Amino acid sequence: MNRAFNDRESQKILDIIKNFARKNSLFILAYGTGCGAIEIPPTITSRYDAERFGIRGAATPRQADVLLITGYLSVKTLKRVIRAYEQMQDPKYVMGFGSCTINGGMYWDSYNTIKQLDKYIPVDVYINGCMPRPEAVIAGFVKLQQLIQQGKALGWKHYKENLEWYRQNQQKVIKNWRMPDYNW
Amino acid sequence: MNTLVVLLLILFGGGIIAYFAYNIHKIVGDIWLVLVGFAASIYYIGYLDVSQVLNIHLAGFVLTLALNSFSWIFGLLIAVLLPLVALYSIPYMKGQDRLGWFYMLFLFSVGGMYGILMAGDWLTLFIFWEIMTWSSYLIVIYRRSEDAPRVGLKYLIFSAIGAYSLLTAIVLIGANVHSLSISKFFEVLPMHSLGFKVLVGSLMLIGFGVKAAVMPLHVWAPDAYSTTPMNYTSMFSGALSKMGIYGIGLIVINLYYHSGISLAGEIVAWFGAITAVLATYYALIQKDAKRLMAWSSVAQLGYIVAGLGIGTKLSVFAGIYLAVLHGLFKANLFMAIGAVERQAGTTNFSELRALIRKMPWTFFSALISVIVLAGIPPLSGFVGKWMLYESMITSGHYVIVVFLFLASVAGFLYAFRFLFGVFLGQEEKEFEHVKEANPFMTVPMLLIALFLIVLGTFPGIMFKYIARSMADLGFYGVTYKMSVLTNDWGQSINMQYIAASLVIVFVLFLIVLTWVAYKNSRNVTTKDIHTSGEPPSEEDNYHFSENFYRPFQRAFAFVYKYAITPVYNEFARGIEDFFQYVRRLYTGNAQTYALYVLLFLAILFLIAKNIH
Amino acid sequence: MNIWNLLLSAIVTTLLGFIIGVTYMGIRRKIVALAQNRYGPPIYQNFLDILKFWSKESNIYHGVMHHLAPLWMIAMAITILLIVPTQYGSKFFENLSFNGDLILILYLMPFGQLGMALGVGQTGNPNSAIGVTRGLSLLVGSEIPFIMALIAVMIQYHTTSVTDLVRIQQEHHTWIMFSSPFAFLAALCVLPAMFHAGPYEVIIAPAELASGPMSEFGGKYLGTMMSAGSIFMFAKLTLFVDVFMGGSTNWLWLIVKTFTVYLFVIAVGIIMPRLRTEQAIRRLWGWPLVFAILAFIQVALF
Amino acid sequence: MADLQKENLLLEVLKNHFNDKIFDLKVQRHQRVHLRTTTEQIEAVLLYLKEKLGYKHLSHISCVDWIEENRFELVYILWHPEDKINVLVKVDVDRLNPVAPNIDYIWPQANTYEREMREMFGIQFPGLVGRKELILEDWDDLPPMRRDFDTLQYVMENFEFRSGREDAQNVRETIAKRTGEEIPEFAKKYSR
Repeated sequence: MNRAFNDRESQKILDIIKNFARKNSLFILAYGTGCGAIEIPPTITSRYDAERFGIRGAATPRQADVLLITGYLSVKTLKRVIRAYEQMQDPKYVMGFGSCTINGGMYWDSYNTIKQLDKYIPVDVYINGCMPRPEAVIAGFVKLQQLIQQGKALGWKHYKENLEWYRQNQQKVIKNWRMPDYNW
Repeated sequence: MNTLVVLLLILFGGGIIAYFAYNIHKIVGDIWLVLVGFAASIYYIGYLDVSQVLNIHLAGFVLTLALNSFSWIFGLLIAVLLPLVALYSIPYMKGQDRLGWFYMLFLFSVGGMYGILMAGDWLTLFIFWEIMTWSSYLIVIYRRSEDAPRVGLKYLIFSAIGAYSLLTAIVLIGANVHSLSISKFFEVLPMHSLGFKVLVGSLMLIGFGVKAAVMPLHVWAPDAYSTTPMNYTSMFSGALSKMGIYGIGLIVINLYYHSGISLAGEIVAWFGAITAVLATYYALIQKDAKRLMAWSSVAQLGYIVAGLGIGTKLSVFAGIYLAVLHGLFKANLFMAIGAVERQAGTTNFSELRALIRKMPWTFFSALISVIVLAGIPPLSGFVGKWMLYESMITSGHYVIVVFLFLASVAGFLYAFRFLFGVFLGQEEKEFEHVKEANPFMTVPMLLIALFLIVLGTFPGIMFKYIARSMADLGFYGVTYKMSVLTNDWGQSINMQYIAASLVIVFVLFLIVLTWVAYKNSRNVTTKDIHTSGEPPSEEDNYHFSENFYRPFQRAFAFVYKYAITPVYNEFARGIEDFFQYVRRLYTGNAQTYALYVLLFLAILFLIAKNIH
Repeated sequence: MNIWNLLLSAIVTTLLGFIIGVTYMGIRRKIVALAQNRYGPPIYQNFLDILKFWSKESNIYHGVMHHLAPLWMIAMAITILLIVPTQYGSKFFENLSFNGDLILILYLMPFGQLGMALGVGQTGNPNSAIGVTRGLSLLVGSEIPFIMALIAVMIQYHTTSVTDLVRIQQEHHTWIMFSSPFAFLAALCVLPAMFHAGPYEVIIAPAELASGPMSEFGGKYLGTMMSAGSIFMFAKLTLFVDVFMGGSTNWLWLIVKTFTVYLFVIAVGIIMPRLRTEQAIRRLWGWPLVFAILAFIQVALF
Repeated sequence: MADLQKENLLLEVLKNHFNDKIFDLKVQRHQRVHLRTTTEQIEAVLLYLKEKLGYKHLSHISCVDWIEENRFELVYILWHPEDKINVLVKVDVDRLNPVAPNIDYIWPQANTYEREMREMFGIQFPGLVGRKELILEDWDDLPPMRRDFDTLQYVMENFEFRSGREDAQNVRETIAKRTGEEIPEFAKKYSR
């Protein structure tokens, strides 16, 4: 019995089952920053119906699997996003919406918005566009599902392993770092 | 020597010696108090001879001391509580002055309670009743807090109403029955007229109802329970109020049911049910743990009175069971509140926060007591509630049972309010230094809690004594089993299976969940919660304590609007004013009052004898 | 009673209750989706959700009561399912149905809620505490008409046992919903509130209270809680069917009956907008209470 | 066009009341009157407009950074609900020592605008109540809306661009090149 669980082959089978459940049940925590917040309602309601992929809104970070950063992120909101991300439970995934999260987009020279989201939190999937339409959002979700099934959506592990690097970047832009410590 | 007298001597003599012992040194006094507590308790349980009777001839009256099985069970409750409360008192009363005075009164009031239970005639009962009332009154005003005089006055005036109506009833009995013996009185009662029975019964019920805090006479109770030092309140609410229940039990069963006026008993039950509902509704809007539990006491006593008032075999059984149980868990709860008060310095819900990590044992015993209070299976409170409801349903009292259900469902609300307000919620820096209470305080609480747990699955432990006491009330052939409860229609539940099912599932999932979740567990503080991402600063506290049941209050605004008391307060204020006026005639000295009571007694007797 | 038989039947009943309950919840999501002109998730979606919650790697621990919170729920749910008779006449599926009665079930129901409320309290989240106070307030609203309906039935048939009620209905080939219609109506009116569904979902109100009591629970805790909720839901449906609709003699018939009742709950939930707590209590104390009083009058007269 | 009777009347009234304390009075167009005053007179002017002439509503206070002339210009935009006239009251504030009177006792909503200007331009309003931070958090650089605050330099120092943006073209310059348009020198300098 014990061997069966420790055995490499069966471990893999267990992982496949787990990943199948994970990919088909994505609870999203929509962090409504910027203009992307308005793309979420059509995505999850009647017209585009994201629930058929098992995508469902979660009320709090504790219940959520996917953190959606829907648009530009000012330094002030970044602090809240980091906190919300760290309150989520592993495994957790991040999706960046629109060009603002990728390279700053039209806010490329704004003193108050970050330019690369993945320097501060690990991003699993970026969706291009300004803003991406619901079709693109769903395509992004499908991509995320593929990554989860293949076991490649490991941003949360990456974050844990490189916490110092992330902290350094975060503390560079957030001047007054008054965040509770987390025991990983 | 007569064992009954020995017990009284232990308590009253112990009280007087305690006064001097505390004047020598606190430690001497503490040791003496615990000694007296354990001695009285062990003597009562182990050596007391129930069959003994003592007649004292005094000034033409015969004072009888005799114990029966019905009063024995209330004595047992006192005997269980007394040593535990004595242990608890040692750390609780540390730093208070006039300890000798306090403990003398404490032991006197316990002695008074035993005297009441032993009384074989109405006069003895009345004498001990007054001893108990006076000593408890002096304890109520012991703390010299701001509102102690007002509260004491309230308590005194209601006690006086009770005492005078009791005395009037006794005089009427003396005049009409020519004997003050309690058993004789119940024997000859069926021969008397209906008017006499109703009049004497009502007067007696007023007298006992004051102590049992039945609705029209409850006004003193919330104030007095919350003002008194908590170690005495646990006796006050736990044991002393049961003296009223004892009296009501005697009257309702013997006077009403065994002489054919069961309607009066049902009216008593209705009073109990209304008390339960309204007191519950007031309990859940209280802002202080003490006052909440004080109102809760009133509500719980309402259940017991309702159970006794219905007067079927099962309901009286349930009433006595609940009475003993209420004595235990409410004493435990007041002890827990006392521990919180001592450690955290307040019992106000708006100040207290999240003591669970600081005082885990106090929390545990309070939790068990609250579960028992709410009557949730598989603990012992449910057994009493089940018997009470089933007895009412099977005897067709379905409207009254709805009222009791209402009280009990609303009881969940204040049960949660209490636990949340004191022990749960967000942690506050102010209470970081708080530590668990002294073992002398926690161990008695935990002992009671343990007993309450065991009693849930094996209520038969206590049924034995209750079944015996039922015989003294005229209910013969009461059968019971260790953990199977049966109602009058023959349906039964088995507490063992229920408890086993709950415990097995609980433990099974506990093991699984702990095993699976333990490895990657992250311990977080109460600040690390979902606050929409905003990191709370040091001084922010999101504890939820104000307007706790606002929607409920809004929905039931009519209860609070019409049933509470503009009228009632006026009434109380009027009585207080009246008493203030009367007070001016006297010296304000307690002894003078006692003298007046005795004078009144003497005069009444003279009049009664002359009329005859 | 053979202890091994009891254990085996308990496990089988629990598993069946779990599967049926979770499937019902999936069907509910599907029906809600169809009503909103959506395709909706597959009906096994809730299995995946529970499995996903159980396969969460990390775990957030707020304290002992928080850890125990879902356990009170599941202990209560499974015990009620074992007490409620699922199969009339079946020796194997007897479970604990002769060891409990209606009053016990009514008092077991808050066992889980209060246990969860304590765990919720320890997290220190004010939203959760507000949700709990709403839930408890609503309990006063829903419990009283329901209890009155049950008391009317109990007095009419001179029994407090669910098993006896099922036996009486099966032997007389009638359903209590026809013989005491007012009690049935009263119970039916408060049924959505017992499920915290339909207009009475103010407790979890995701947009307002961040899912209320559950807001600090995630991962395995939430998974356990969802499983317990499903089992509890099926147990409540079975209780309703047993008391008012004659119980059943096989699982298929039980599923048909319970699903019909559940369909009613879903339909009400889709149609009605959410009520505030005091509105909900007032509504529950409106017509349901009138029906319950009529049921009492019926009992008193006939 | 509509006649400017009301506007001219207002101009007359103001001119008579304040004489030389206000200057630059003109009717810009239909329903819009423009005037200029000093920081010493601004409260009196605003109070007079509000209490006596019925300009009850303060639509906005905005600030313009005239870095070449070394001054900030505060623009108080008032509205008369019955006469339907906007009055633009302009005040110059020294750029090196930017202090303007606090007027939130006249219109409470001015508080928010003033806090924003304090944060974004560094203009001080003596007696202004409210938390120091309104929109920004933990900001310790120059007030970011000042024109001498170089946002691009700030961005370069604090953030990193993702590679792949280097060939990004200046839209204005590209269009100008295509159409042969001449971009003036000042526009080039502050084209961002």
